[in-house]
Amino acid sequence: MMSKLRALDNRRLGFLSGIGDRWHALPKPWRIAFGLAFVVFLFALPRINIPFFRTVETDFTTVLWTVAIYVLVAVGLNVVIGLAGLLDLGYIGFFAVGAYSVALFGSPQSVLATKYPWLVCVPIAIALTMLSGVLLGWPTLRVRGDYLAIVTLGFGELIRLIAEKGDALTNGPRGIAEIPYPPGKWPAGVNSEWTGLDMFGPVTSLGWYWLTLVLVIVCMWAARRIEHSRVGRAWLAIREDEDAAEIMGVQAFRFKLWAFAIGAALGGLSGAIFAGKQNFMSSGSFELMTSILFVAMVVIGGSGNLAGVTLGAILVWYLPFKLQDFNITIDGERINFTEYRLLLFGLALIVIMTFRPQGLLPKRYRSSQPPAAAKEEVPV
Amino acid sequence: MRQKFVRAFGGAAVLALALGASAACADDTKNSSSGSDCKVKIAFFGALSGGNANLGINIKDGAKLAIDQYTKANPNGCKIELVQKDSQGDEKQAPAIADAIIGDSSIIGVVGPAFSGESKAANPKLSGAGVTIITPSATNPTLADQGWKTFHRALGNDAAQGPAAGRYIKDVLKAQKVFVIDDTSEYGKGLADQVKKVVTPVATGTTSKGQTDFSALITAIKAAGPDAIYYGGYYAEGGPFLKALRGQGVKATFVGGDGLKDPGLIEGAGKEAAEGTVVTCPCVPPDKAGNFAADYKAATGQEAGTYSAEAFDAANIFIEGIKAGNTTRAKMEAFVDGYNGKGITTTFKFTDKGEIDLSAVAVWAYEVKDGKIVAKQEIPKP
Amino acid sequence: MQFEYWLDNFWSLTVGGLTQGAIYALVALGYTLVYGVLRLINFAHSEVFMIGTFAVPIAWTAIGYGRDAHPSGLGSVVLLFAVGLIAAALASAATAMLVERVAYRPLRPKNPPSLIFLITAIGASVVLSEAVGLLVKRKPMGAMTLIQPKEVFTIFGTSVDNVQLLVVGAAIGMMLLLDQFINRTRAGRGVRAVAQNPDAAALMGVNRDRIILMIFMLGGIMAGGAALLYMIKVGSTKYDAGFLLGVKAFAAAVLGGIGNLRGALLGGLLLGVVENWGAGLIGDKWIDATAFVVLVVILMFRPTGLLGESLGRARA
Amino acid sequence: MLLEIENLSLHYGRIQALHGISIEVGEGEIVALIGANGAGKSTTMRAISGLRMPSSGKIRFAGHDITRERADRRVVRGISQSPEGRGIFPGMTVLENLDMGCYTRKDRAGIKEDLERVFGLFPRLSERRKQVGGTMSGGEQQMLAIGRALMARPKLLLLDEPSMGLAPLLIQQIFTIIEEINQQGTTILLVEQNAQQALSRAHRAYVLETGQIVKTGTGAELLVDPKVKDAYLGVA
Repeated sequence: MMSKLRALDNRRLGFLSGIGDRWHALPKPWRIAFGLAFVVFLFALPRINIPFFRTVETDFTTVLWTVAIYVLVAVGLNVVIGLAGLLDLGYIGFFAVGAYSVALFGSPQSVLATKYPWLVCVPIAIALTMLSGVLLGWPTLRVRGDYLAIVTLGFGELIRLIAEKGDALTNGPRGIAEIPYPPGKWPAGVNSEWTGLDMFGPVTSLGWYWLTLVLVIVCMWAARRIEHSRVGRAWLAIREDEDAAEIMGVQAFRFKLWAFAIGAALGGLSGAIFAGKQNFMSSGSFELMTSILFVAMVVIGGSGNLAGVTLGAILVWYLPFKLQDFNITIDGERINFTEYRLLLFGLALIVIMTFRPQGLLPKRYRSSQPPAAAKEEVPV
Repeated sequence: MRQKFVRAFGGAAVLALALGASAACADDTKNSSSGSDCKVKIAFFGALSGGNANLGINIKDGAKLAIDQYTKANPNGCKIELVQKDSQGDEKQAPAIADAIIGDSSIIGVVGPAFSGESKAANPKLSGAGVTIITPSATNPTLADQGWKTFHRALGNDAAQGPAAGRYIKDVLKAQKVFVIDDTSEYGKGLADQVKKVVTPVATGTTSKGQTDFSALITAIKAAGPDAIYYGGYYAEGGPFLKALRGQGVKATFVGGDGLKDPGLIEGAGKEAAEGTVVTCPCVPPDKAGNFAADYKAATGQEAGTYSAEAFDAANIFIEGIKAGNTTRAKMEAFVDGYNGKGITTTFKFTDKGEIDLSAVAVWAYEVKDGKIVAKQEIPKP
Repeated sequence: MQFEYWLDNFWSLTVGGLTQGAIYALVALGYTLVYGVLRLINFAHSEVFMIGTFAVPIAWTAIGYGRDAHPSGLGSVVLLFAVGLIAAALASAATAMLVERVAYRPLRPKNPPSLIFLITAIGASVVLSEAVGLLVKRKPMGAMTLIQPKEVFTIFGTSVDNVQLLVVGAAIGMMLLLDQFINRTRAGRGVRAVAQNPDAAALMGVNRDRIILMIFMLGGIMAGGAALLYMIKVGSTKYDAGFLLGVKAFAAAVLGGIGNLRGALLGGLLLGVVENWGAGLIGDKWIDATAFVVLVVILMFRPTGLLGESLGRARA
Repeated sequence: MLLEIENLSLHYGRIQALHGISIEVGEGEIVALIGANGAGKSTTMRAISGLRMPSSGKIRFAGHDITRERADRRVVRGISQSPEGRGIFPGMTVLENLDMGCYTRKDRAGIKEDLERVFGLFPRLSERRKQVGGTMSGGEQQMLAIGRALMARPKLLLLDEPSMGLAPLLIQQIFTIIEEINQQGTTILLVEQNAQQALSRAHRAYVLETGQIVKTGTGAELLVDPKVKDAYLGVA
């Protein structure tokens, strides 16, 4: 049974890598053309009615936006986990710092009362998260891998606790409303009901989806550039064998810190978008379980591989919305499938890590081997 | 090989375009819903699952009863469907649900959002899209001050309830030392702040969502030695908290707001620990609301719960509007703004901010007796 | 800062902290045992504890002592204590062994990096807490009050009650038993052997898989004891009550020196006292934040803890 | 034959460490396995004791196929190993370490007897029975490792580099004791880099190169073999 499943999964991977090979065999103009067509398709997705794919109970555009924002999170977390090999369980902390930066500097309800527009808040958010990434990374990146996971978890919880209990600043679980959003109004001709409404206002999600999609594409492109740069090679060396990398002159600590800072900045950017779109946020938005879902999407999808983490983000955030369409009521008790989401992802973590530790769409070329299997058996 | 791939890709693109075209058509037909057969939807927005689901289910059943009675009495009238949106009481999920309501233009009114926190997250969207909101339970006073054009509240707010609770502690219980605690939620903190306006607490404390171990807080309470404790929060944390208090030998009278007024409180605390607990509510005891209590029991098999009657009234306002032919969002909003009528709980005439006449709001004190929450008295107005 | 409040209540904060710390210490043992032998952080141990807390009221209710019951007389209290302990220990030990079977054993022959184990353990933790959450509809569950707190004596003007004494006493008693077991019995010798040199232990005829299973079981039994004491002290539990206590217990284990049994006791008591002092100084709502600060600071600056990291390098 | 290894191959990940080796050890023999660093000597030992599972081939012990058996079961069958790098338990005392050696045994009288025998062979251990293993010198640790392996009362004793890191005088001593153990009736398979000593004490020997057996013969034969001399004995 097990071996059959494994064989099936290997066939699936073979098929996928076959597609990949064919894709790479295509002439460049074709690839660009298809790429552009695909991007156009993504932009048009909210208006295309693909049967079954569209969500009924929840607004489809909002769902797409949600997926897009978490793809952005996955791209950022992938830099930390997938490229540099640092397990960060507290990534939500950076997300929160980004979101709170926008809320505190932008909202008229905040005690800071600076009321900066969203576009000014975003660079502040990115700068503050990068700073917090460095501040956290500086002392902690020297500790061992699994300890690092727990330190980051503690950091994430600490941020949440400060957000929840420090209500003089953050207003705690009561949250902050009237968070600013980018300017712009819907022109006539898009949707008759929208004309004149704020493009990024609370009523419509389409503008946000498009904006987030643009950022996802830009960040993915940037992440790929970094991955194939000198920094990316240093990360690869550190991930495979930190001691060997050090001997070869890679300053592991400095590059790890870079990974942390870049990852944090992307987390902060995602948080800033999240805050602007939601218009309202509170400490309840940054629970640890969300952080674990972040890790789940990277690890289940295939850490290190952008397509993999994107798949992970889609699985983790689209499926629960879709499942809501199948809500049923038994004996007057409503069964909400969203409630089973964490259970299912917990199971997926165990099963996928046991049978395919590299995730559903593993990274193909760069890592020569599942790194551990090649090592000699060390007394654990 | 390459050609095959190109063809496959091209095919997919054509297919996508075709689907897109058909989608546009589908959307058009959906949007023009005002046909000869009149059909509208009202949405319930609140927790149907999760830790505080009881409060949401009470509301949903109250609204459902109103619509069922209408359908029975008017078999040939406009068909009204109650759409149930389960938010789990979670303000994170609220915005997406609000978007879904906005996206379905046949939904012309919302009974809810049930809690104050999710109201803050969802109402800017609903209001911006012109969907009429009548909440039968979100009692935080500041909700009316946010400038939401379509917001209405079918009951008194905590600005009425809190001071009444304070007066009850001062005048009826005659407590000297009062320890005021809130759960830091929109609702709980707002309520506790109102109570503090009437009684000066010896000390204050907070709990947080999902907390089970209250040892540190109880140490502080014991150090203060109060003879009454006021708790602004929901029953999900209130029950275990009350149990831990009694377990640690704190005997002070426990007073709380409407968020505790649910059998879940007794379930969480145990019969014995809950005994004698006082909860206030700006809601009328169901047995004082005509046939409602009996009808509710017959329909659901349960006793009417907190806010079931208010939800019944809220739904009935919408029903009146639909009966009068207001089947679009704009018309419904105009109708509710100008509404003046008597429900089973009180008289409804909304102010500019969407509040009912606060001076007329009756706040009741209830007490836990033998494992049941029973009405004790209406708290006298100052 | 409420320096005066802290000073006025210094001893009551300390006693309360020791009581809480004793529970942390028992849970910390589970982390320490697994870490000592496998060098892995068993993230799912918090759920092992959580399931124990549910077993206590369920067992009591099953023998006719529901939430509002009043056990009368020393005999029935002792009996109920024993029933609660057995139920919690069984439930927790079974859960711990299940975690080992599902999340650890299948991976072990592949010898993956320890992060992979951490992720499967997180998966197991999520599955357990969600499964319980769905079963009880995410509602809290309360147990009867086994012992009404009654002052036994006062120390520096602070009363110490029987529940506090029982919690600290029982926790230390269980730890002594474990210490004896590890240091005096043949199976305990096997545990230390695997911890110190797993290959050599196999060459001595020690069945490593069995020892590892036993380690999880022992950790589970200790967590079960902690669960009973928690239910006596706190009275209610929830499906997610494990997480916070688990992280704190892990912090306690690291504070004392993870892998070190006596370190767990020291770390637990110390963390309990420190976080209670923190709560007294800056307000009780900051109690959890204090614990997390301790965790982060310890891991940053002295990851080997106060007594050093070992289940045998130095003697257990 | 007490131990028969047939066509044994073993992989570490993708790297093949053993390429189909065959070794036989008869009852009462001392058999030596010599070869350079990384030739696969210790890997062979690990395969015999069960710390590493081979990818193909067979291992038979006293007529039973033990190829896939767990390490601890092989101890019960009578295979005992003093591992490379000695592998003592650093946190346990000498006595506790020796106690670990008879972990699978229950006959108290026999254990007592064997303890006396080990103390007879290594008087130093007797003097230091309360000392913690980690604090002892290399030579003492080596004695402890061999003594501990003897406590299982093995039919086959596997000694992995017993002379590694020891002073020349101690090496002499250790090998004398090894012969003594053999004369008391224990079969010994010995892995050594010190080929001179090993070959002069062994009845038979195998030469291992990059995971393959390249030569076999009696100890005396190999000792005079020119190629062996060149490669391993360091005598011109």
